[in-house]
Amino acid sequence: MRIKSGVLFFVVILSLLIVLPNLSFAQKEVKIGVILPLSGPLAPIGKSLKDGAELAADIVNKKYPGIGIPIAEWEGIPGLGGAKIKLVFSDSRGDPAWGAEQAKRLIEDEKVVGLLGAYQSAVTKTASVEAERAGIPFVNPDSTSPDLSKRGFKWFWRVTPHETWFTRDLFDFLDGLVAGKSPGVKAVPKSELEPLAVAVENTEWGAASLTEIEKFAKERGWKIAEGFKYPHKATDLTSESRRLTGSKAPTFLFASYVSDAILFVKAMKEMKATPKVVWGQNAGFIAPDFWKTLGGDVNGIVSRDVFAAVLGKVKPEADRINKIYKERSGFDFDGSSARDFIGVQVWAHALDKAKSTDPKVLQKALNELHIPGKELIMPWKGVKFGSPFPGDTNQNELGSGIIIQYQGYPDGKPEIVFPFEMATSKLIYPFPGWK
Amino acid sequence: MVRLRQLLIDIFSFRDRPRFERIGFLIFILIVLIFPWMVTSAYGRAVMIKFLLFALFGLGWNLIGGYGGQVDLGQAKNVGFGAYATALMIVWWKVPFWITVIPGIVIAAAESFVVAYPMFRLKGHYFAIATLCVALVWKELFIFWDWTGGARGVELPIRSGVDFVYMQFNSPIYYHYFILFLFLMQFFFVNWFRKSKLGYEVQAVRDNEDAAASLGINVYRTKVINYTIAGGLGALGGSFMAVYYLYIDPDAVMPLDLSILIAMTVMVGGAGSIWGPIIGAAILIPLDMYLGAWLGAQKRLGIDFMIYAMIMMVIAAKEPKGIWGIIERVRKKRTR
Amino acid sequence: MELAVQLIVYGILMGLVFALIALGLSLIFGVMNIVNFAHGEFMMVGMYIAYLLSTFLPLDPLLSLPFAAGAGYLLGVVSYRLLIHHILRGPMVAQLFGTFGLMLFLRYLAMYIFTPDVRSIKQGILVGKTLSMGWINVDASKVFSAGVCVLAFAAVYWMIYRTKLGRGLRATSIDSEAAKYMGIDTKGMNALAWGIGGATVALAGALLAHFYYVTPTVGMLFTLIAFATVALGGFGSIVGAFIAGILIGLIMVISGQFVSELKFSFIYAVYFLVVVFRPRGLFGW
Amino acid sequence: MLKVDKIKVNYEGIPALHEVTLEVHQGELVAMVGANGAGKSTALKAIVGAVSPVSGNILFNGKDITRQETAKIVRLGVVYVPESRRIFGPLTVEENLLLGAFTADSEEEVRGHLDYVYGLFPRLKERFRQRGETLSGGEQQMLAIGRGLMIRPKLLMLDEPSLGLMPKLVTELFKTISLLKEEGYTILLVEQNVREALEIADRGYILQTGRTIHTGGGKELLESDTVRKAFLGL
Amino acid sequence: MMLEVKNLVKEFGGLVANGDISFALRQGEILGLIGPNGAGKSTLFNCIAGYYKPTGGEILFEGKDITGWSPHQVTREGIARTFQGIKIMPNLTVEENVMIGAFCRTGDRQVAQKEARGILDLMGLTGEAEAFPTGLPIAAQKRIELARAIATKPRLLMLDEMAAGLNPLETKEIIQILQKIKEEKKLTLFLTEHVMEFIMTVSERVIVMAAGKKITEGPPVEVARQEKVIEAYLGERYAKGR
Repeated sequence: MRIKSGVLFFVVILSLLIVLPNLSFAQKEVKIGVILPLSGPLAPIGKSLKDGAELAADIVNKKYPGIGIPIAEWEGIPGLGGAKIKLVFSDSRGDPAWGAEQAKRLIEDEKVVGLLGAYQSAVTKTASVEAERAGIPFVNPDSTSPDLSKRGFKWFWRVTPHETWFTRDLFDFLDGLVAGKSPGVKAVPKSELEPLAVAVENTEWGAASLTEIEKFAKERGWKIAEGFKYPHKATDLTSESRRLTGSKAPTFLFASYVSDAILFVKAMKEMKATPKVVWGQNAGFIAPDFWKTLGGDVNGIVSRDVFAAVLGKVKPEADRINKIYKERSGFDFDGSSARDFIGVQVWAHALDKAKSTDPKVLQKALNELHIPGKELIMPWKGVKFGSPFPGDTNQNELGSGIIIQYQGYPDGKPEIVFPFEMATSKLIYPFPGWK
Repeated sequence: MVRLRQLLIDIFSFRDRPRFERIGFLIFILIVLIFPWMVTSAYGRAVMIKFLLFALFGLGWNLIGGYGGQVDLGQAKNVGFGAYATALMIVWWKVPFWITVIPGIVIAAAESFVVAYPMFRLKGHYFAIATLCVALVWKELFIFWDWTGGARGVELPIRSGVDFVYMQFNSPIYYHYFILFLFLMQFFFVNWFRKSKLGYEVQAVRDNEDAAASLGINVYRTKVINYTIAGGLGALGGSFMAVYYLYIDPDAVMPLDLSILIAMTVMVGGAGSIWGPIIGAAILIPLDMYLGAWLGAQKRLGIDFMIYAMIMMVIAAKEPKGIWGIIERVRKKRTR
Repeated sequence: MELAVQLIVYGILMGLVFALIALGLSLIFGVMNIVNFAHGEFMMVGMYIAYLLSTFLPLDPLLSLPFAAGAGYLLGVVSYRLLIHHILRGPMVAQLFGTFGLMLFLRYLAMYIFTPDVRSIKQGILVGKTLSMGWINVDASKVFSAGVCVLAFAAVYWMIYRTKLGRGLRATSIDSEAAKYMGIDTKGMNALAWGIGGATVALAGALLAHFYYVTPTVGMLFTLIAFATVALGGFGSIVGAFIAGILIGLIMVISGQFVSELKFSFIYAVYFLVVVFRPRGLFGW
Repeated sequence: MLKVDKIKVNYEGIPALHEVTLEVHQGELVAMVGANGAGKSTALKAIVGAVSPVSGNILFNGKDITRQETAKIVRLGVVYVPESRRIFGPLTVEENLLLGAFTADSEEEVRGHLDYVYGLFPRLKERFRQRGETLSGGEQQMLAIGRGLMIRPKLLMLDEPSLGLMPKLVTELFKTISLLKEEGYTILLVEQNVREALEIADRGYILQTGRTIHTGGGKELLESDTVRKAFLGL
Repeated sequence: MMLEVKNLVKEFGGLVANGDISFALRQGEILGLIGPNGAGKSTLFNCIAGYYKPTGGEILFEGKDITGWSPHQVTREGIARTFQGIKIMPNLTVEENVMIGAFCRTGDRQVAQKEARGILDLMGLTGEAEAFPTGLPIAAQKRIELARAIATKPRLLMLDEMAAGLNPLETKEIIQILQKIKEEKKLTLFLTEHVMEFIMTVSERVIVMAAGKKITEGPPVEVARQEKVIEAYLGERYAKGR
């Protein structure tokens, strides 16, 4: 008898597990599914992505007077009669298979109108396949692997510039230094910056970064002394750091997540390395944990980014948003949180334009979407999907990257040093070294 | 003819099992068959598919870990071989799915055979850690090599509609019956295996190596062959993963976590019983997926894993023989 | 030449820390034949203690070492009493999963309490100081840690081979039934082994926290390295753990210099080759 | 001094001892003999608490020690020298001896006992730094007994001490045992060397298939036919 | 000759367990091997069955040199054995235990099952076929071991301490079974024993070992009277005392 009741109990629980997620209460809201790495090694970044997206949804849904961008005035989506945006978060665990299953759940069970996410390019790949099959729009604000927009998907839009773009920015920056375009810095002889030494983590994203860097280096005539991949989540990076310093290259380029970025900086400090330029490919190099942990040791490091709090100096909207964000999370707005912010913003505009939640209509709206730069918090020319690089489809053409430099830490803020015309501060050159 | 008939009986018959097991199995098959029509939730269906996938993995691992009694913590490498064989052959040469399955199984079996020879010089924990190391080396190699796509993985071209050549479908219902078919194939293979000469030899070696040798069993060879077969079976599920997720990379198809989860489903369900992997997967997979979906994106992280871990520890401490152990005990008490 | 010396120095310094991490695992296995998957998580606890004490008290992280060791000891004993004791009789699979469950539990408990943020110790006498000796620049805290590792090994070695308690521990590991007839409380000895195991690895964690980051998921990597170290040296052998730790540190640093992507493969491959020829490791009993 | 009353022991559900009753008085040497598998070792293990009886009582000096922890029983002065010696092979002779005194509290006392054991077995003193496993069979047996004497036990239980020893050494061993008896030790001896054991014993018990089937004075048993029947089948 | 052992030596790191043992076993004979504990009987058994590699000497089975063969090869050649301590597969039923023995000669499960049932019948174990062996009394477990060994269709059967742990009644039963099987299957038996009653009634001839050496051989009654045998068994003084 006991087993029977046990079995019964089990069956009841199981059916509850299956049925319960379907019970949601009809309200006037539009559900957007957000897949992010909320646990696992990338959880720290996942948290700031989530904070950024939540802030954007809040700004759309409530009135925030005086920010200066349209969505702050909306109180819901006007095109849908003031419907509120509801973000349904789901943890990808950084696992592509898990990400795909969560995408399925969000699409079919949560009945989301569309998806947003998923940061790691590998997860974005599988999750967007589910969206493509189901015919549901997937807006990707935060993955930068060039492959993603080259698949010809019809239900996939990427807002952020991708790696090719950022790498072009990097070489524009280096060439600009040589040409003396950087405000306040004398023209640097190319021989002082050559050769380059590149260390990337051994992931989809790292591997793509290395390929792009090698491609552009060849195109622009920069020599590479060392270019290697290292196992991510390493127990120790001393020998890799030694390999960099041992190469005697004056320019170090990295593509690393937080934990490895910290280890590299610590190891280079330990070895008293004296590079002229230390450049990070976003990710770990802009995470709050990075500068919180390293304090003054980050000064002089440059990183590619899409947003910096100092943008407020040139873009007052950004400053106001940053204030609200800082109040909520305790940190400055950064490249990660800003990108998921803009992802939600793109969704809001698309929904407003479509005036419907029908996927086909949304698809059309997204394809035709044009948000001018002044309505964004980003220093971009706007959002418009097209094909900026050969092979791209539904890739934002009007985006752009910036390069920031940590200055005056632990009290300072990252300053923009590229594009040169947007620079908020003079570039500290050469890299000051570690004390 | 007689032999063929006998073989078919051996494959499909459960006459040697008690009646309640046969009835239980029938009910189980019935539920699985009608499941997609009863449950419309996509996540529910995805959970079901993942459950069948892990039950399939568990059946394969059960050969070495349950019937063979050797703790193998490297089954993920075989899953990876299967997944990569399928994915790469489809991408490179557009080979139909069903043809790619065979090289996947052959490669996994061949690799298992080669590493088994040195590995079975080891016993117990040394063996377990060696299997773990071998799997990790393969994973690093697959990331390292360019021809496998390295860390960028392999993306399969998406096909629209229902495609039985490349086994791609736009509805989970097809995938459900597809994995169910693979599962049943493996299930009946294991059903045959446990009653075959090799199956009995494997169990004899597990229970007592000296006694097994005294009955004319070549202990070393038996272990190697068993490990080889188990390796081959692991690849089948890998092939499915490739066409189901349509994107694979080494972190997704051959991580340590996968090896451990496979072994764990069998352990929780009850190692060495054909029902063990099914019961284990039926408990762990829905538990993990629903806990993850409900509690995974909360303000405070980790509750889902903590609950999961508690359950694992309680089972390990209180019922080392798994859920099947409880059922057996209750039954023995009743018959007594 | 310069390169060789640098690599050897870095390898040995790192290897000594690996050795200290592996020591507890080896000891626990030697006494009761059980592999602890949660070993790296014990280390993580040590790291968090060093971090918390140095950030919130604030205490110099050096002074947090005894607290970390003490907490590790307690954690080891409590784990033994509450969990390990109950899974000892079970088959090996059940043991593996019991400790695996413990690993998940500790890791996600830490994530629940501390969030997944990456942290590190910022202040301390040794933190961030570099020692220069000719060509070689070494983090002062790494040198200090290596020294503490050697001392800890010496202390454990002395405890095991020179004291009455250590004698009881060895007797339990050789023949636990006979040890019982000597009037030795073998359960107590098991708990002691877990205590020492926890204390040494938490100490290693507190040392590591000086130059490494702290995050809830930090353990698994070190657990795997510790497995390879212990199996390479021979389960249960203290000297084996010491030598194998240094060896693995060297392999890691040298392969990191040349084929960084495969450096873990090299460690596992070396382990695999060694055990194939010596199935009980270099110094196994 | 020791009183075992009708104990019954099961191994995994199968009875190993059905009903064993025996008594040992202060200063006595009691021999327990019987065929392999008769349950002699199990009886000793039950007394020392290594296996727990399902029924019956064990009293030591009037105190109930049934199902107590081994460590506690040893502290009371009941020492079991196990079958096939079970010395700690990788440890030195002296370490082995010191382990015998694990329950002793004062260092000085231990040193005294060590000297005493070395006095009894000078061979052990000669080899005190050698690893236990390198000793010969006879020396290992000395070591096992010496280890048992390290806490000056109130009751010494020897399990098949002559096992695997050459006949000459067996004779020597029995001399040692009678010497111990003269020193005033209370000894419970389990043996296969029936004659020699019964010859030096004050009293004897015969065990068959888990039961005490016969009891009496050592010499008396020796004369009886039962012994010869049980062992030679003649 | 069924089995010939010539000058067999087995050392364990300097300790001589078997020193220069020679004997022969005729077709259809029942040979007993007796001696006190530690005399080296089990070592000798293990050398013949392939569990130990002899340090020196030769073992011939039906004229074929099987020295140093692996245990499974020895079994396939036609020598089966039982173990001193019971070595049974606890997770398989009684019938399955015996089937594994039968699989030595066939790959067909049906055949193996039929054979196993036949042997179980012979052993009087039919009622326990579906049971798990660990729950059964020792006497039944011993019989399962015996049944399993017979299922491999040996010509020579080696029994290590068959009667250890059995009471006289059970011992008698097993003797009867042994004699019945021997006739039916035309077996040659080689047994070691501790319980003298058993070996003396069953054996046609006995070998006596002590301290790793063969002392004597001959018919049981004769051997039992020999002074050196009694000495080896009961000690020097017992022999003299008589």
